[in-house]
Amino acid sequence: CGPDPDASSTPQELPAAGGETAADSTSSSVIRLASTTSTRDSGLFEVLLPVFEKSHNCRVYLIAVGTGSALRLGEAGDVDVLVIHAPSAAEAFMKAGHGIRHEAVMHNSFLIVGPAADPADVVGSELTPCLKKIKDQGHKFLSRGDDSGTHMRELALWELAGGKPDGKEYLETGQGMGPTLVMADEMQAYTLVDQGTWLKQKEKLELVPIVTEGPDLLNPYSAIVINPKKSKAINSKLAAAFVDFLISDEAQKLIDGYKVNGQKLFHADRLNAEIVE
Amino acid sequence: MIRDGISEALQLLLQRDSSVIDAAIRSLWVSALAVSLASLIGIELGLLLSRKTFPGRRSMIVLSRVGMSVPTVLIGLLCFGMLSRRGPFGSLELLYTTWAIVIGEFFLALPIVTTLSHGAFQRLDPRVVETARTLGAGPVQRTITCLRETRLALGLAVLTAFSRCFTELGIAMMVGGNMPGRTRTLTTATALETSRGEFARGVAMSLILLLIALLLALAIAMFDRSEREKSS
Amino acid sequence: MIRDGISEALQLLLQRDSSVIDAAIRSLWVSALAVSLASLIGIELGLLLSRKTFPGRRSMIVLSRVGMSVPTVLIGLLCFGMLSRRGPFGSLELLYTTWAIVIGEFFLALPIVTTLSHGAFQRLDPRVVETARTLGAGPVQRTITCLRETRLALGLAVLTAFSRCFTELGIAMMVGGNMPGRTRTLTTATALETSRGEFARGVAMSLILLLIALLLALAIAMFDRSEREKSS
Amino acid sequence: MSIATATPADRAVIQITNLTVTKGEHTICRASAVTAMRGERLGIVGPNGSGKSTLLRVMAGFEPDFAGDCRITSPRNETVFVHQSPFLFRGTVLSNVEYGLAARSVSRSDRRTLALDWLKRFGIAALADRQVNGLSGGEARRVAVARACVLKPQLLLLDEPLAELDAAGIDCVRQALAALPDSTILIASPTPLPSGFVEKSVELPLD
Amino acid sequence: MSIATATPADRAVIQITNLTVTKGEHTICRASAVTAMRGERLGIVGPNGSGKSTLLRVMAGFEPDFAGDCRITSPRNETVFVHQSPFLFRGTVLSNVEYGLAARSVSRSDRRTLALDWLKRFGIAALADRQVNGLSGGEARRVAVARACVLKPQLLLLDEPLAELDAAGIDCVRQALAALPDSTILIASPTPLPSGFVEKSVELPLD
Ligand SMILES: Nc1ncnc2c1ncn2[C@@H]1O[C@H](COP(=O)(O)OP(=O)(O)OP(=O)(O)O)[C@@H](O)[C@H]1O
Ligand SMILES: Nc1ncnc2c1ncn2[C@@H]1O[C@H](COP(=O)(O)OP(=O)(O)OP(=O)(O)O)[C@@H](O)[C@H]1O
Ligand SMILES: [Mg+2]
Ligand SMILES: [Mg+2]
Repeated sequence: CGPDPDASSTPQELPAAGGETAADSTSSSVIRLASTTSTRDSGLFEVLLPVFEKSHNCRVYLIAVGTGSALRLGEAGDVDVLVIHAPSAAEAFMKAGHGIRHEAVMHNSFLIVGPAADPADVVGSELTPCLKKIKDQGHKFLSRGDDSGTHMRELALWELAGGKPDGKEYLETGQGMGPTLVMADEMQAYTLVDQGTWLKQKEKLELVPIVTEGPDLLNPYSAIVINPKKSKAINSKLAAAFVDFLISDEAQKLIDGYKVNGQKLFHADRLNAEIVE
Repeated sequence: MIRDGISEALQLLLQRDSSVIDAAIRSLWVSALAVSLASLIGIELGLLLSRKTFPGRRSMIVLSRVGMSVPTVLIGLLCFGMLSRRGPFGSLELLYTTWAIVIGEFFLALPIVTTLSHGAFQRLDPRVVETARTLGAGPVQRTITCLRETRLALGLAVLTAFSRCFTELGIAMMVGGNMPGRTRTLTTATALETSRGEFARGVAMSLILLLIALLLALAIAMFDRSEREKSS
Repeated sequence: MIRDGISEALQLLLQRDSSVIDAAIRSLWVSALAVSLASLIGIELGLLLSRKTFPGRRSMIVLSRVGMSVPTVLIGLLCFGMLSRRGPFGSLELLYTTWAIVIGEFFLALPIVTTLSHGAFQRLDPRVVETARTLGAGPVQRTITCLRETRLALGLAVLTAFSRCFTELGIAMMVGGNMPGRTRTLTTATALETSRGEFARGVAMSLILLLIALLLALAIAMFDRSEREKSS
Repeated sequence: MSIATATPADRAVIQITNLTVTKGEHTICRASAVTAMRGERLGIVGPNGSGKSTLLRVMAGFEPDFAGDCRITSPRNETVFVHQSPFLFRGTVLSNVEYGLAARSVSRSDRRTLALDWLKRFGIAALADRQVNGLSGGEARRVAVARACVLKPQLLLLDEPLAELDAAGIDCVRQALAALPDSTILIASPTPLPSGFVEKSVELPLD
Repeated sequence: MSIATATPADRAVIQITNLTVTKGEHTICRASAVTAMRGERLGIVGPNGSGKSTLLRVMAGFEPDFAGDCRITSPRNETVFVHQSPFLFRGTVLSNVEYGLAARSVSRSDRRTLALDWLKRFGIAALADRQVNGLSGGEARRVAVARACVLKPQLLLLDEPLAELDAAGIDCVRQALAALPDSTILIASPTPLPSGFVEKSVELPLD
């Protein structure tokens, strides 16, 4: 169904706005990628996108927004492809028919971080006891409170620990991961953070990792190709090519090899087992 | 989306959604306080810059005009740096309180009030001060007379600063922290709903903000009209 | 942090960091274009509201004052709704282009220019128009005369609107998308660096923005001075 | 100086009957009959607050809310009014006197010649390039009257043109008006005008 | 009316010698000798642009950049200047006349009585509650002069107080000044003043 996606992204896609390169205006292939801010902030896309753009002679416009916003952009057909880390929300999205393809791409993990003084005395403990202790002793815990992938995971973790605290010490920041980390640092509070953001920012913070291991801390990233029925302008073919690229060996190697400050940020999901980094 | 927003806004208002009302009241008093303080100083400064000649006067005028272009993110960052635990005023423990927002918005409003009120005083007929002076008015009465004669322009200066603070996001986010019930304002709430993808709710919050602005503007207009009726 | 920011800003400038310069130029032309368009209409509107009496005039004045309090997030949301592929103007494919930012900032600037220029014209001596008229000036010459007699106040109105647009974040984020090399502006770049925790770089970006504002303010001040010298 | 022979009523530039202007509850101007022929000079005299300025403003078209009959046959851009306290536009004296000429699309060089000529007639040629905001009261008034006279309008409405002028200034105005034989000129004044300005006067009563 | 006997120099309220005021390259005011005793009435006459207003402004303290000698013995708040084109504060006529009294902390009721008395002297008691922006030129000038006279200052500087006034208005001013026997009063005018205003005049030349 639908017209040729390449033809649909006619030159009107690219009004001659200032600062555009010649490559833009000659190429008819452009896709819009919505991702969560934390993914963008990891810097991974700055490595991946140029490779894809070069091999497909196209441009990928990255729009980094909150998880909820990204899903809504996909729903409205304003973007062609999503990369998010909210498994349950992604499944619901697929079920509603907004996407036509859903691929696991990579994963890393969440971790609980907290003040170096560790007032709750939870360093190195297991996840659930740690959360229980924080709750029972009434230590400050910051929640993103923004329905992001991280926030949803945090709520799920509290469920495992018997419900989230309801006192004054459980605080919602309503902001992205970066600002929330800074707030936790300033307020000497515990919080749940994704590994990417943590590794990027930890040097500027006095926070230390508290709980880093555990099956419930897995943070899977997946890509969704938006249903082309959403809008005539959706470049579904190129979006599919992009997802193909993400799970290709080339990209998977790049993902697996991506390091910040010497630390590995993501584990590729589709890498052939025999290839070691 | 707009229709959804309006109906959502009505619902929030009718249900007296306590979190929304809480944020609205906070938005209002925080910006009102910040702008009042900034007006106290800014109008005085504008008057000074328009009346006295002293070294550095021209640079101060340029500075206050440039000051209008300080992005809220920068004010937020600087206030953060000052109020942070490790900053010079960290011991005051003001970070992530509404007072921090008041401080930040004060610096946002100050250059606006100063620049616009300086402009107003600059246009003021020089005979106003001369007449006040020759009739024996002291500095205070002279100032009051100048304010009375530039009422409209000063009112607009204050209104402009208030609008700026009332709709400001960067400072409230960065030094307030957008914590519900504590430092969440209407704009940070709007931003949150938007990032959640709850666009209609975001529109609803903004509409409530606008409603407050409308009530204020109507109050000003009514005051204006009664003043005008008196004087015609 | 401030010292880091300054040295970082210097480095960026000295190295002619192309992404920063690109964002700076975009910030500048986008807000300049939006404010120019808004001034063209807003000043005309301000003049109309101050001179003519027509039904709905008072409501329009109130509206333009309330309009100053429209949060950028709301303008962003509404523009998004209009320009989204599902929206009424979706077929223009303007979403996530600089034109979308221009449109949004136009609506941000319009009420500011209208309100402040209306205030300026309101204070204008009624003899100005009367004299122009009785000497046979047509509508265009009359308008030019009114503009000349309110130069300073109009300049400040435009400057205020420009500062607002130049430092604006919500619209550029939401309908621009903060895409490097395409729609990234100095403020969205600042916000990005800040959310990444790169505070010094965020400060640096803001300082570059301020530098541009300073150059503009100096240009205005020099123009002002040469005007004043002529007239004394 | 003015047309001495009786002129038919259709050559009347102004015909006013039973004109009243009311602000709130007060009638601020009451003129039962004012007629002025082409080339005639008419004084409008009366005590302070009797409505002289208001009457001139009605004729100039600045006071649309009046009752009664007011017929002005001179076209709008041939009717020039000078305020009791004149407003000069920012800029030079010369640019002010050229203002109306520019509006009439007179060529730049003609504009200059004409304006300088009239500045000379008012004894202020030396001020041509001065910015207006340093002028003395009398100088400013001369500029304002010159700015009107240079247009040689069919109807010239002067509101107290002699106030603040010295003897030489009054003489300048007298001679300038004499140089406009075809203009109908009305002069408002709270005191009787010196000789040589008007042939007859209308008295406005203070009610 | 004024003190007729010779007064010693130390009772001089004003002593000016070789005063000049320069703006740019122009000397805009030149007064070689002006002396005024307590209770004296002095005219400052001269053609337009001769510097009358400038001279009064120097005495009022509004023109700090002058050369020469200018001694004013009246204290600052006993020296009141009325502009050639007066400025009235927004509000009522009464509030304007009360303005200086309020600055002198006169009680509210005394203020009102005094102000109304002086409005009556100037024939404008009926205007007391009017907003100033509807006043006619002559009415406004009366308010401005009344606003100054009500203060009974030691030194009263009036810049063309009679311009725009009708005969009755001129009479009001004459009588009002007569009611201030202890004030030294200077009156600037481009034409010789009517009788009863000043005993002697200083002529300013136009250079
Ligand atoms: N808006 C107004 N409301 C009430 N009264 C007004 C208004 N405007 C003017 N007047 C009154 O109308 C009367 C006539 O005013 P006008 O200026 O025509 O007088 P005039 O004859 O020119 O006096 P003058 O010689 O002082 O210039 C004055 O008494 C003035 O106070
Ligand atoms: N800033 C200025 N620059 C140049 N010339 C000035 C300036 N201010 C005043 N003058 C000139 O100084 C002269 C004296 O002005 P002043 O107002 O004292 O005159 P005046 O005697 O009061 O005249 P009038 O009778 O017209 O009121 C005028 O010729 C005026 O043009
Ligand atoms: Mg009059
Ligand atoms: Mg003078």
